[in-house]
Amino acid sequence: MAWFMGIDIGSGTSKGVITEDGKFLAYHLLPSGINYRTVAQSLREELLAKARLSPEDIAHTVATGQGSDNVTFSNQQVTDIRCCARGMNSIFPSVRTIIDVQAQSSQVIRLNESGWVTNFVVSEKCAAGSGRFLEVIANVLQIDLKDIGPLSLKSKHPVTFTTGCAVFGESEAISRVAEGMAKEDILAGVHKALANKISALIDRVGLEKDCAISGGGGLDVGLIKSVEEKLGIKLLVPPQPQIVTALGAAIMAEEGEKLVSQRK
Amino acid sequence: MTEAGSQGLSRVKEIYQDRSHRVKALKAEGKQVIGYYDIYPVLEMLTALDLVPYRLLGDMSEPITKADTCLPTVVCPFIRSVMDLGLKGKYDFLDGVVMAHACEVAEKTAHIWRIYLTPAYAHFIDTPHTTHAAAQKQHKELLKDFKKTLESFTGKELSAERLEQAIRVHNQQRTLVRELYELRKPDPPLVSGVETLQVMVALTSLPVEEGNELLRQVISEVKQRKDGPSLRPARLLIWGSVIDNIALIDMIENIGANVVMDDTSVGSRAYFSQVELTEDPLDGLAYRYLVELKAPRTFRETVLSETGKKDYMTDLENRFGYLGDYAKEWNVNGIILQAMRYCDIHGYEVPGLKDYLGNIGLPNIYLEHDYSEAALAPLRTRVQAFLEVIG
Amino acid sequence: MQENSLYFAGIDLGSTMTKVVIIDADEAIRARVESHTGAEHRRLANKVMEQALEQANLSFGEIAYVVATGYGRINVPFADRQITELTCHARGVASFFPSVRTALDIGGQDAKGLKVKDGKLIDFVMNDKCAAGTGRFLEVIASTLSLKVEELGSISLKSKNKVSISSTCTIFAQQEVISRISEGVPLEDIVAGLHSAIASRAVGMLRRLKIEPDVVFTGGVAQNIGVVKAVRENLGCEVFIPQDPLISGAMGAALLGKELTLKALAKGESIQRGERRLAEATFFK
Amino acid sequence: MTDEKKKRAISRLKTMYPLRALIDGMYEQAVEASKDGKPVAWCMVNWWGGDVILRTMDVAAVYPEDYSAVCAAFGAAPAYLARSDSDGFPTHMCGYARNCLGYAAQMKDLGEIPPEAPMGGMPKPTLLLSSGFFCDTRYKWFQALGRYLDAPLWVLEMPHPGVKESRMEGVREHNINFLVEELREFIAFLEHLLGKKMDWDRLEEIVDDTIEMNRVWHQVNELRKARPCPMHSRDFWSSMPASLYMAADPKVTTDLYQKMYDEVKYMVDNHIGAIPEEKYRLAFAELPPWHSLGFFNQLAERGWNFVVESWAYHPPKPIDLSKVSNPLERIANLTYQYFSGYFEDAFKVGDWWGYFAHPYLEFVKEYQCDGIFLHPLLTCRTATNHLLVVQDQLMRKLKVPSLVVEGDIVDLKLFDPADALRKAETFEETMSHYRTVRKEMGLAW
Repeated sequence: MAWFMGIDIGSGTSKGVITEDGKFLAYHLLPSGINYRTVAQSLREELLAKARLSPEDIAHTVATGQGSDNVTFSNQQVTDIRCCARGMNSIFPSVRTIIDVQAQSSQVIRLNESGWVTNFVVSEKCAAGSGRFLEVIANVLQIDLKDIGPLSLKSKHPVTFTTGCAVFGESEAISRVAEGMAKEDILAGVHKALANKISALIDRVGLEKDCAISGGGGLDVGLIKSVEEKLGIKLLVPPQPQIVTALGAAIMAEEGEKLVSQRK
Repeated sequence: MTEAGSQGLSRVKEIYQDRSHRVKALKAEGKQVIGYYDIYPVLEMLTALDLVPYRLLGDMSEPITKADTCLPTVVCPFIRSVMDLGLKGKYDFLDGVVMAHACEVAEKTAHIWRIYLTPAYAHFIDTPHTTHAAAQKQHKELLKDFKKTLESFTGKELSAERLEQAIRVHNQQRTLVRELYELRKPDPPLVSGVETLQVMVALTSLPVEEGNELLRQVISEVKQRKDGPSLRPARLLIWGSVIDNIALIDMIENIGANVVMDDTSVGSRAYFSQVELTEDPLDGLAYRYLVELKAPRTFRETVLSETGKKDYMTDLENRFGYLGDYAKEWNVNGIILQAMRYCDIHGYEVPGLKDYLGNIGLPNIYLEHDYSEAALAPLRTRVQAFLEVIG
Repeated sequence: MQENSLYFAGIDLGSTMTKVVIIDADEAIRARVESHTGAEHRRLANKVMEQALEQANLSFGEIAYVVATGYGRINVPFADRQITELTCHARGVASFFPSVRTALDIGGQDAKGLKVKDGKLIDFVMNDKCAAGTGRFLEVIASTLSLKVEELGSISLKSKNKVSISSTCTIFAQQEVISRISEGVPLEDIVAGLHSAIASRAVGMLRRLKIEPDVVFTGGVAQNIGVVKAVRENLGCEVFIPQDPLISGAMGAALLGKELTLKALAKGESIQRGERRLAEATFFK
Repeated sequence: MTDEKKKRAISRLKTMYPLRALIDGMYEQAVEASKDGKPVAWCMVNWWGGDVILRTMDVAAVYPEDYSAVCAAFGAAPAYLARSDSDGFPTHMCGYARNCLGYAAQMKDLGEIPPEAPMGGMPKPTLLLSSGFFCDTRYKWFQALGRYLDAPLWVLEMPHPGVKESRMEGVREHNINFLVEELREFIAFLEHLLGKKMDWDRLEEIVDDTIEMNRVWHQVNELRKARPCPMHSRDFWSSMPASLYMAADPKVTTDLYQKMYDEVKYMVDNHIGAIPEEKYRLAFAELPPWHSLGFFNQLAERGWNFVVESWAYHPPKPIDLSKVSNPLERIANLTYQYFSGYFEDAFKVGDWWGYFAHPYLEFVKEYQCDGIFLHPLLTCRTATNHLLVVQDQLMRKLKVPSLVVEGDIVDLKLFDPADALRKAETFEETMSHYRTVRKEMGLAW
């Protein structure tokens, strides 16, 4: 038996996965908070506990994500883009395009049948293209993040968000609220705006089916619906969209690929 | 020449709602329609060859998605919107396009348009940036080049007679627009800023003769009607980047002001200078479209005092004096300076223009927006506060 | 109607806080209510107004004039008139500090610079395009650091050497803060860095007005001693803070209401009132 | 982020250093000149036309474009930017311009060069020479300087024909003629301003030297097509300004470029590369992140060699001027060649953006690049406008992928080396993928 660990320290949530002989064994999520080092440590402990394993059972650990520098116990680091591609490839081998919607950025990844990245584009450094936009608006509307999707599905007349900026978007949402617009219509509007941003990203690298969504955005049924409408295709949604990258990291650990470690 | 019998302002509104309706009908009759960007392409040369000039405008309420694939987000949102509409097929009915070096991004977009929209006819006029003697000569050469490509596209000869005839009709339109603007001088003005803009947009969507007919209708209607704009404390002039949507002016007028004058390119800028009929018509055209058109994109020499030094205030007077005259003639008590985000040629003017207006004691405010209806909302408070300050 | 028995209300419906002030003919404050602004402005406007009336022990009918200001001013159905927060702040600040010439107001979602003369607004600048340089910036960062906004000020004062926050955009600044934290930079130095970042942005905006003393700093953010300190350092001159920096807008609104009323009464005209729909407005649609 | 202490993966050319030193000398000389009461010009890069005339008329020149980059690198920019912001210049405009406007404002207040100005500062100008080339900022910026400087401004024109238009009969002639007449008008303006006559013989000599300087510099860059590439972009950026800004007597500069040619030639003959192991050959689009150039060492450690850069900073394609005798016509032809040198090929393949967009296609082919590093600049439209088109065309026509990392010219913090490295690692996978794709297409590399 051989076990491998993938740790994905994102700006919002940190995710960990353990695989056993190539098969998914356990996963765990923790809010990243402000100390990546400690969150990585506790993530590891929780994971091992869940999998009933001890540190030395893990043959190889790959760290990825914004905070991967802080995963002191990892054997190597791999970028989240590659991990995401590998992870998705192991879940849906037919996927050629991934929409990865994270807290602070969105990225579109093109990959080949072996899970290699053939092209990718990361959203501009602009909150409007990321899940952050949704958080901002949810905050204005004083509703819980997890309720965003279902609520937005109720919308009959989505508000059109003409601005491309989250800050404008916020004040726009406030004035819409003031005009007495329904929350679901405003949310659906945000989803539409986000879907527009995403489709613009896709235009840059081209869309090849199958297309799947990963990251926190994959939990938002409202976003999924509006992206599907915008692109006119069905999206594949993994059971746990936010751990795809961590899973990929574990797989990469297993592949034991020789990668240049960027650890200082 | 009108359809469904509608006349004057009601017809204007129809056209404003559905700009391309008329030219599409003309196309069905076998006419050819040429899209043009901004005010530097020489329209007389199109009209003279029986081509219908149709100005490329944007759409504030349409989110920009397609343009992100060929124009970055750090350029003027208006031209991004125009490109976006092009990529979405909204300009497919055009038989060709002519663009000029109106500004940097316009020049680049001329190339991008050709690459991505492969129009049957496309010509780029590299309008010079200065009014030097050499530049004026060059501009005439450029118009000769334009003439050549037009002739080979239409298979017709662009004779001096045809050109003179076209110049007359276009000058007529300029005179009529002046007349319309005269009607904004009384207090309250006989025609509102929103109505005027709708007329201006309509003119960019019709053959020049039809435009003239429409203008005549509007002018007589406005003179007769009783239900014109009401008296409001503020009489404003609006300066800056292109405005092709009534949203901004509508907001301003609703807050409690009359917009009685403008210095924008879908407005006085495009019409307030005539073309002189010269022996070779191209001379008059070359001069008017380079020297007479007043816009920040054209660099004007600063007058050297005896010391060989430059005097800032004289420079400002040379560049902005005409705005002072407008303010007097139209009895304006406030100026709204507005520019689109990433519009360099207007952006650089702002501090100098404010210095000038401060000197002649004209209250003013600078507004920056990103060419989207939603982005106008935050401007509301600024405008209202500005009115509270001057009122 | 007896002039001395007149009461005037000002309601400032801001993006984060809603404030109501009721004054009497002698401009003495009879009621002052501050409450968080929710998404449903109209209902809140009424709630806060009713609280204020209770405090002043007055009935709505006894209020001679109501002026609404602030972001949501158009959503106050019982107001007699809407006036922008810029004009109202100028008036309110001048009532606290008659010698004021320049005022800086940093609220939840915008920052304003005001040029004031004899209690009147003569020029202004405003930033509501970008969360950086507004209270929103501090809110976002505070939540990132899982702190209360109120705590930031005192924390920053502990700082020995503040870090410079390079990102102007809130979202990037947040990222930057996170990495600083994980680098082990002391909290107080980061917060101090944020305060000077927001201060330099605000002052940069204010400079467009050619600053003249006295300078007054109001708005929710003026309650943050850390930012106040940073603004003083940045301006290099004394900066006055009202006792209650939140209410200058509402106060100004009430005062302008009084002026309008007295002007009307002086001319023997009846007061131009809006249709006051206090009752039905409580039903938010 | 930079790891300058560690042994560098990129071996720099010895002959680069004297070329780089010329630029530093430029500022000292200007300050000296103004102390001696000699005329000084603030110039936009004008692609030699104005430069040769100023040099002939003994006017010392400094280039605010370069100086703003210097201010950024020395950390002096933020103060100047703040000043221009508070004077009401919109913040979305060119960072170089805003920095320079802030500098001029402070110089006006102080009546002298601001004490903290890097490199001894730019002295008060006698005249401003701007150009209508490429971006509106070039002349609007200098026009706006009138707020702080009483120096007169001259704007040199440059024709920007479209590819198709440029091929029409008579167009080349009237464009060259336009350039020549422009230069004549400028000379007249200068003679009036300085009260001295133009020395035409001297002009002729300087023009010839300038043409030769560009020829040799072009030869150096031709050598970089070799595998492994002997000269890294960092050396290009260090030695390019000497010709672009005409920092010294072109004779001196030509001599230094010739020495550089010899060094690079030797490396080519002995198969010596600029980096230990050349795994990937890349092109770089537009201005580099001046402040974190150390980042290229980290890429070099991964086997990334940067072999060619933006067309805009390269010398013109060689052109035979032996038939042109008049110095003004010679220089006009050189400048026009710089702009339109790639139009003929662009026309053949129907590539309607003959400058900026098309040259990348040729460069990537000729220098056999595996990818291109695009560096969009937040406040520089000119350096950013074309990048999306370039990215799209390279992929569609040559199956060469692009790596995009945002930055800015003065807001140095905008470029995030960590983020860039993260993307770079992924990009290696992409470059390898497209190598196989290009093979299948029968492309040469």
